Amino acid sequence: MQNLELVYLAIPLLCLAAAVGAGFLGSRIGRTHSHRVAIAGVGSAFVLSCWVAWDVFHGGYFNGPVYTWAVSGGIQFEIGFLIDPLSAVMMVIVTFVSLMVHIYTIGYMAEDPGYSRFFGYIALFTFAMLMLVMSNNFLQLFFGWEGVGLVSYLLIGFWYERESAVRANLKAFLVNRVGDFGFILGIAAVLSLFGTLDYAEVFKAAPSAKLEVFEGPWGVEWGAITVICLLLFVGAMGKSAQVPLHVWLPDSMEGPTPISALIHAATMVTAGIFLVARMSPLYEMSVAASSTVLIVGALTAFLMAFVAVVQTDIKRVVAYSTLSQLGYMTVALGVSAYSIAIFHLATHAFFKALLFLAAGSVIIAMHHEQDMRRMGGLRRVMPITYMTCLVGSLALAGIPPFAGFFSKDAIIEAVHHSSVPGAGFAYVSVLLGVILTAFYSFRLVFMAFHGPSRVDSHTREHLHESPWVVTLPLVLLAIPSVIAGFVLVGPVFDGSLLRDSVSALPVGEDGLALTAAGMLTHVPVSIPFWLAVLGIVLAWVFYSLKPDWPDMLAARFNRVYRVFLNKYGFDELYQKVFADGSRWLGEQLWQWGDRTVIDGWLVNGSAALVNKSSLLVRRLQSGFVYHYAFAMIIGLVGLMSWLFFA
Amino acid sequence: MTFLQFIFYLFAAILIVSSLLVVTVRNPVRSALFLVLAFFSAACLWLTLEAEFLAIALVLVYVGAVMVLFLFVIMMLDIDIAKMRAGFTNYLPLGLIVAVLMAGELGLVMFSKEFSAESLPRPAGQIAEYSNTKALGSLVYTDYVFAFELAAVILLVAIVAAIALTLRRRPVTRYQAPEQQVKVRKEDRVRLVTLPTRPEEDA
Amino acid sequence: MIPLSHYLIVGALLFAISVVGIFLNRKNLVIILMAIELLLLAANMNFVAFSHYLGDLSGQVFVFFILTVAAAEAAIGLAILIVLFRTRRSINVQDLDRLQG
Amino acid sequence: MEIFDGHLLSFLIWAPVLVGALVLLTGKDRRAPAARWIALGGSVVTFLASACLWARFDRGTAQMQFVERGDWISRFHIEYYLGIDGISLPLILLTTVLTMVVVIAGWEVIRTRVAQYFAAFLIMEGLMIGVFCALDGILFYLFWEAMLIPMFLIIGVWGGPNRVYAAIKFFLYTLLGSLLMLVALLFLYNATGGSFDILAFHAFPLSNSVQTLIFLAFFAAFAVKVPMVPVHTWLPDAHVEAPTGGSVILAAITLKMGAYGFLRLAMPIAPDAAADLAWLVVTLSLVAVVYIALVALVQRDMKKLIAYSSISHMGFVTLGFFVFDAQAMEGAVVQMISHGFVSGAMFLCVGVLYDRLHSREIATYGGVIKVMPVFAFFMVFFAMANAGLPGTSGFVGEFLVILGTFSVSGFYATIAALTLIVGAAYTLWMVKRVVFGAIKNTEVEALSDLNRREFWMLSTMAAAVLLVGVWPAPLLEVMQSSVQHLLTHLAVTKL
Amino acid sequence: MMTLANLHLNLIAPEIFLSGAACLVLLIELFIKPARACALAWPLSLIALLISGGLAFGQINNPPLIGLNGLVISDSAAALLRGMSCFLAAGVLFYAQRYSQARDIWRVEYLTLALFGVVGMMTMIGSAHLLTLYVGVELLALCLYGMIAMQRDAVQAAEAAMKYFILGALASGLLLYGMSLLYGLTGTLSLASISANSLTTLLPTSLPLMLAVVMVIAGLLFKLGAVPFHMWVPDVYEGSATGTTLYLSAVPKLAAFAILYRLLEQGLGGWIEIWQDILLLTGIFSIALGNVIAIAQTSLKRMLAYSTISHMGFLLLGFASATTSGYAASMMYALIYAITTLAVFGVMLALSRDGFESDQLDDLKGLNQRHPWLAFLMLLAIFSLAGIPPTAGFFAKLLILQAVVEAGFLAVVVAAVLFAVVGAFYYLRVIKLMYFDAPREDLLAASARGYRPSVLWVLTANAVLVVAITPWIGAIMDVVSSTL
Repeated sequence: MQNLELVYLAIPLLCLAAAVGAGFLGSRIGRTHSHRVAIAGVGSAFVLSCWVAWDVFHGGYFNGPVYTWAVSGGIQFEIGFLIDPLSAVMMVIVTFVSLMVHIYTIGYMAEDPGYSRFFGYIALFTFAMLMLVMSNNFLQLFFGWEGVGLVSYLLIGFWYERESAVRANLKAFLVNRVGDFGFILGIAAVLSLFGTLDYAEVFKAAPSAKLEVFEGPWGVEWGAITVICLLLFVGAMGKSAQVPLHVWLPDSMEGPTPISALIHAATMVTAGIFLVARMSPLYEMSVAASSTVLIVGALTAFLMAFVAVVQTDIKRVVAYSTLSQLGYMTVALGVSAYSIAIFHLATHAFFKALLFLAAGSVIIAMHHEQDMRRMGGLRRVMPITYMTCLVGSLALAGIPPFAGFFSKDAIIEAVHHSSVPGAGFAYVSVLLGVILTAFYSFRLVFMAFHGPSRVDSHTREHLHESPWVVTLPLVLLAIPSVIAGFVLVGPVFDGSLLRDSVSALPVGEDGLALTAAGMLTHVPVSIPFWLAVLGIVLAWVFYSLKPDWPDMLAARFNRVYRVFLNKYGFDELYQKVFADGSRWLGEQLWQWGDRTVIDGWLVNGSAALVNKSSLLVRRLQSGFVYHYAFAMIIGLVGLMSWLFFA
Repeated sequence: MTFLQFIFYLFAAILIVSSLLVVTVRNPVRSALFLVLAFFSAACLWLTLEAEFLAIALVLVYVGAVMVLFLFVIMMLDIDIAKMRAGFTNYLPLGLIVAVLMAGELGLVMFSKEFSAESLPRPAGQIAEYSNTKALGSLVYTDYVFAFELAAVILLVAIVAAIALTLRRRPVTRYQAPEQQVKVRKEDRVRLVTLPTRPEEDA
Repeated sequence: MIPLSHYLIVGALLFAISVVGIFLNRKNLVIILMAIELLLLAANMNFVAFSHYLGDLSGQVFVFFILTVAAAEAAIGLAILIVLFRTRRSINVQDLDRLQG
Repeated sequence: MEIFDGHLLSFLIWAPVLVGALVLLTGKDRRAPAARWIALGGSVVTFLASACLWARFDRGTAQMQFVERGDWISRFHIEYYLGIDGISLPLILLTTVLTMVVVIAGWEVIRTRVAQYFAAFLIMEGLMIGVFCALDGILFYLFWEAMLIPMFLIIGVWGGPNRVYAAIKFFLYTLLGSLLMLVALLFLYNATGGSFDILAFHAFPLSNSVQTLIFLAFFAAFAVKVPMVPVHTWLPDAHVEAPTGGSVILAAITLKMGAYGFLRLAMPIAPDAAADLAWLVVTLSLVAVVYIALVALVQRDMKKLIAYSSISHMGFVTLGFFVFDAQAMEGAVVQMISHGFVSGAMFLCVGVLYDRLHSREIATYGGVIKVMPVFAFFMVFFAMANAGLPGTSGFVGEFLVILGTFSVSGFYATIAALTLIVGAAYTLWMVKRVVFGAIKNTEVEALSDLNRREFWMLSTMAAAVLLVGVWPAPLLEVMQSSVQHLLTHLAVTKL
Repeated sequence: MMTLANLHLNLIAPEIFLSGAACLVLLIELFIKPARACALAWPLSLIALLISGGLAFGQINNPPLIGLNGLVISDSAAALLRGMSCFLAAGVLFYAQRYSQARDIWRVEYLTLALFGVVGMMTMIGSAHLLTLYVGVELLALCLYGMIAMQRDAVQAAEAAMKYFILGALASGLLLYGMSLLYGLTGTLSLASISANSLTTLLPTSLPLMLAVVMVIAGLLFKLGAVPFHMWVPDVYEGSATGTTLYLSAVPKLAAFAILYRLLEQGLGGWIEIWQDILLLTGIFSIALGNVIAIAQTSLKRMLAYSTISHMGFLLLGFASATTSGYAASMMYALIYAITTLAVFGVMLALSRDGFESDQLDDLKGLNQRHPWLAFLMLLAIFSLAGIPPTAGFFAKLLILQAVVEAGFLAVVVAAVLFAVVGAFYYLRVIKLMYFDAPREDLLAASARGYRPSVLWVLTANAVLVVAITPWIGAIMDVVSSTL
């Protein structure tokens, strides 16, 4: 194999250069040059990634440092790359989706004053994400992890003048920080257990550390690996928006749609999935951790699907669907089907990006109207958008032979066959999720594209299909949304895709078809398939056939409906308990602790005491000479008595 | 009781009583006079200690000079005695406690063995030719000459200070101007007038 | 014979009286000045007594200087008194309270 | 070269002081330009000298380097004894860089008593460097205390409306603590049989109770300076009232003096007591991290918020010291440096706003990014650094400290790591309200973006923050042997 | 046999010279009109002080010698302290001239008294005998009474003089009574012989001895102005004209230290047990009381008076450690205190004008805007008083504390430093007034100078010295401690 180190280095750095070029110099070089620079950088990164992937699938492997970040306490902290199938897959996905989004942005953001800044951000994001997936150690992983978080923060708040946007980005950052809190502790735990942060060394040492424990407070002992896995998973939960740290993702839709597609659907939010897959050798050693992952994933998968059903904002529907799908991936991780999780990650990246971009296309057409109740019948004016969106929805719903079918079916099968505690619950959840997924995806399609137009007259006059820079990425993303599953399912199942980069349980030993063809033939007897069909039919009934039923149902089951509409009240709870609570506590501590007790009593109090005693003592200095003489005599007698009798 | 003892106790008693009166009577003139009495008694006590020169000096310096000065000032200031109320009472209890405590401690000291008759017996009397004045004089002018000079300086300072403080140059009063007097030349004082001799007219 | 301690007692009594006189007197500065003279007399009494019993004349020499100083002190004290009286028209001890605190 | 090396530290200390005196002599405000340029020249020269120091520093040894030693008060064996190791070197560099920045920061902002202003900063620079170089107890104390005078004046003369209270509080708080340190030094002098040599103190065996007392005395001095809860309340006041430059120096360097004191004096002199009382310091540090962070959350004044955040960050430093772990300690030192740059830069940012609108209230601002995009970039950047974002210097220290602490106690590390959340919360919440959002009022609308001076001043800081964040290896390399040596020393009981 | 040679008159050459000069000054008025006499008397006094200071310094390396029949001792410490007293007095007279002239106290008599006062101090410094000591004390005291009362029209001055006189007489009565007991116990008045008694008969548990020591110390503490014999200090400082205040606050401290040293170390050195605790106690009380009451003051002079009390407390602490380094530290303290005080009052005097005393704290408001340079000098001096490095005042305190720690009184040191923090507060308030506050309108308007340019130069040298000696403080300390 040829030495590709420079190529590896070039991939992220090209993106970084693009980011600097577009971001810092954007105002100098102008809009056109900004996007040219960015696209050139990311495009070449994509090409190089493909090269690297090609190389990897022909046996290429690299694990080595780029430079030593620091040496502390005898431990080398390095920045380095681990190029194996997992990272190669991620690199391709990231750069591809990113490239698509770059192109799309030219059209989507055409009018925006922050045009070149936007390109700077997404190129920077691509850089950070690449650093994340290419990392060969926890430190750099964390770098990338936080880097994407930062860009996410910046992009959610891209329209900084909107109060809701800056609220959302703060929320996103803080919730992610909760995850990072676990993550960094996990890293610390790894370091203290293994003495290294390098993946390869950690994994090598892991089996022998199986019985290690951490001493907790009050003498409780915790299985070290379990602790590490759980802590790292907290990080993953934050980034991959798993319940209960999911609250930021829907709000992140305040950002421009391209980044919703790139960051909050295709790439960044899957970092958690990637992380757990990366750590699979560790998770394999802790059933408790796997079980936790499984249950969290299952909860996310079906809880969020319910919420998606009642949303009316087109982007929010897709956002909640993303949450739900991330839940699926997590479920797959929980049952040790890491490669399937990555498989779903890949297919999801394509079709969810597609859906977001399609939604974006609609939004442009609607002049930034996002409420589906004011849409309808767009299919006629926006055929390309409609078609691609339909493809995406089919893929999402898991209709064969679209990409989603293969990956999702594989997950359900894996859960079905798993014996991890909680698998039963998870199985029911994912099956329920299938119906809901199909239902809300097609609810979107029917509400937006079918039926009578509910668009207001002014907008209707300007309705038209989006320009080619918008539709081209749609089409380009639609292609993998159709074929990715079919193409990849074989390599995934026979392990040739990810090889040993994940510690995979060979799924489907007991009867699961191992090829695309096998799965397709299996379709008629597949429960998920029929559930999906059921979902679509229901959607058709409710939103095309009997459009007044949904409201009726909502009125009938108002309480349940409200629960879904309020997203189970997580936001309110967090706002009350954490945001308001900590501010209340801070206020109390400040007013009481700092101002009253420390400053008031101790500091100013002692000063006042000295002052008071000063005023008191100075009255001894009465001005009368006989007092003075008396003081002298008393002093004399006092000293004498002290000497005589002491 | 020997004569000496009688003398001692008599004058000691007078001394104590008169000095108590010095600080208690209202009229400062009487105070001054009691002070004179006190000094006089003290001088007598000193005589029993064979300190003749000092006894004389005490009477001369104090009774003759200092007390006269006191009386002079009292008279000069013309203080309205009626306005001077005794304010003894306020602090008397506390003052007495302190005084008693101090006296007690002093007594403790005075009766201690260091000052007992055994450790310091009364020396034999001096020989007849002994002159206390002469002995003192020779000491003061030899061993203590430096202190003596300093005492002179102190007196000079006292004079300078007392004069500088009290001497007022009232514009209406005519003063001598010593510096002018010193510098005076005979030309300033005596004008020689050449008078023309009167012509004999009635000749 | 008169023991030394008797002289010392007289001195101590004088000392006590004068001290009490200084701080119990509220009316007249002149009397305070006189009390000071008594104070010096107390010390003198001690010196003379010790001088005699020690058979050492230096005590008497000391008294000689104390007398000198006391005279000088009295002169200056009275001069200050006069200055004070001129500015304040009073030699009441209780009026001496401009400076305090 | 011998002569050069032999007097480099003296040069670093006295050159700024003398230049400061020179500046003072320019006197009246009409000669202000001269004062400015002389001050800038002085600070640049000092910086270059410190760069020499960095270049010529031998990283392989924990021995004191560039040692200067001579009798001073021979009767009490007080020596003029200077030397640096890997812990003091970065702090010296921090001082020189920041003084330069502060001189630039005050360039046209300070209009009254210009010469006095710049002189105060230069003199302070020399004294602060002195603190980091001194190896004689009294010399250390001398610089330590002398530093109070210019700072007191800076707060009091050029400060805000409540400056008098703040300045006096600052002074007395510090004085109280440091006088106890003086007593401890004197005690040590007598115990060791007549020496103020700090290194001799290190080696001198002491009984447990004596160590405890000495440690507590030092603790009083350093805890106030760092500051640690509950003796921190001078800091918000001082920071808020001080002029921008004063806040920068206070936050960036004087706080580090306290932390440095722990490393140079308190811990190595009383290692057993330090170990025995580590629980106390760690607890206070953790309280600082959480309690203070919560307090910072509700501040309405930008400077106060940053001040509280400083306390919280310094809690990390003391935490790192007192878990007795190489990573944690190195992390803590890096945190000191990083915090120097980051908090300094934050104060500069607030200063930039203050110079324009004369308000530090968060509520006054909003939507600043619209009119001051470049400023907003820096503000967000430094805020992120303050929140410990990887790639910035703020991360390195926190990360290493958490790593090191975890290996000692997961519980401590967990509480410490809470700063990730709360730290981000208060910093970004402020940024949100100041930088983002709709333009609040017409005054904000009229704001002008950074001028060239401000741009370069913030760029310098940003470059430093980024450099340390992306490649902290050189910094860590410098301190490595010294920290290792210190830890080895601490591990050996003195009893 | 007494001869001039074994009198060693050269030991008192400075005294003799200065006394002669004082008489000469006094006589000037005979030849020149009173109004213009001072124009000649003043420089003459200064020159006389400088020469006599020089004469004193000339003896600095001489071996200790007792002369004048055992009345006077001349050792290096005496030489140093006498010299410094002369120079300080010269400084005082130099600063006070303009001020005093404006207040009609600048008379030949005043100068004479000032010179004789210095003679008194030198006598105290060189005393080897209780008699010399007493006479010196009285000479100084009488001169001071006279100088204070010299401002005849001022009610406060007369009151201050009267109070000082009464209390001073009381104190010297105590001193005398103590001396008489000492004489009775030891049979001698010579300090050296008294000291010899400690080796033989007299035990420190003897009650008369205790009484004697307490009485004597009470007299000395009064001179220093230490608690509880401090009550005169604030009133006298405030009541006197500023020039006189300066004289009596700066100069006699050296002599006070000297008699403390002569009497306690050289005379009663064998009975440390008795006086050590007394000094520690009064020292710490002085520090506490002085610092606490000073906070409440509004008059600068009064505040400085209380600050003086606390400084004397420090001096006593150093002395109480009863070691050579302790004595040396105390002496350093006295010297540095005197120089610093000179600077503080110098600035005050420079600021005052006809009818404006500049002795209230508020008068300093905004000084940095009116007279930046004077404000800076004042700042240096004030920080030195507060004992903040790098000023000399810090080293003074440092040496004291060091000595006390060495003597093992750690608790005392801790208490002392705590009160030093309290003390720092009022010093800071002075700085605050000068630097942080805006000047009063009326002061800003009247910017007429109250000083001559030459005063400014000397003042600058004086105040800068407070900081500038820092690098050489070790050498100075060596010189000082070598004299003891």
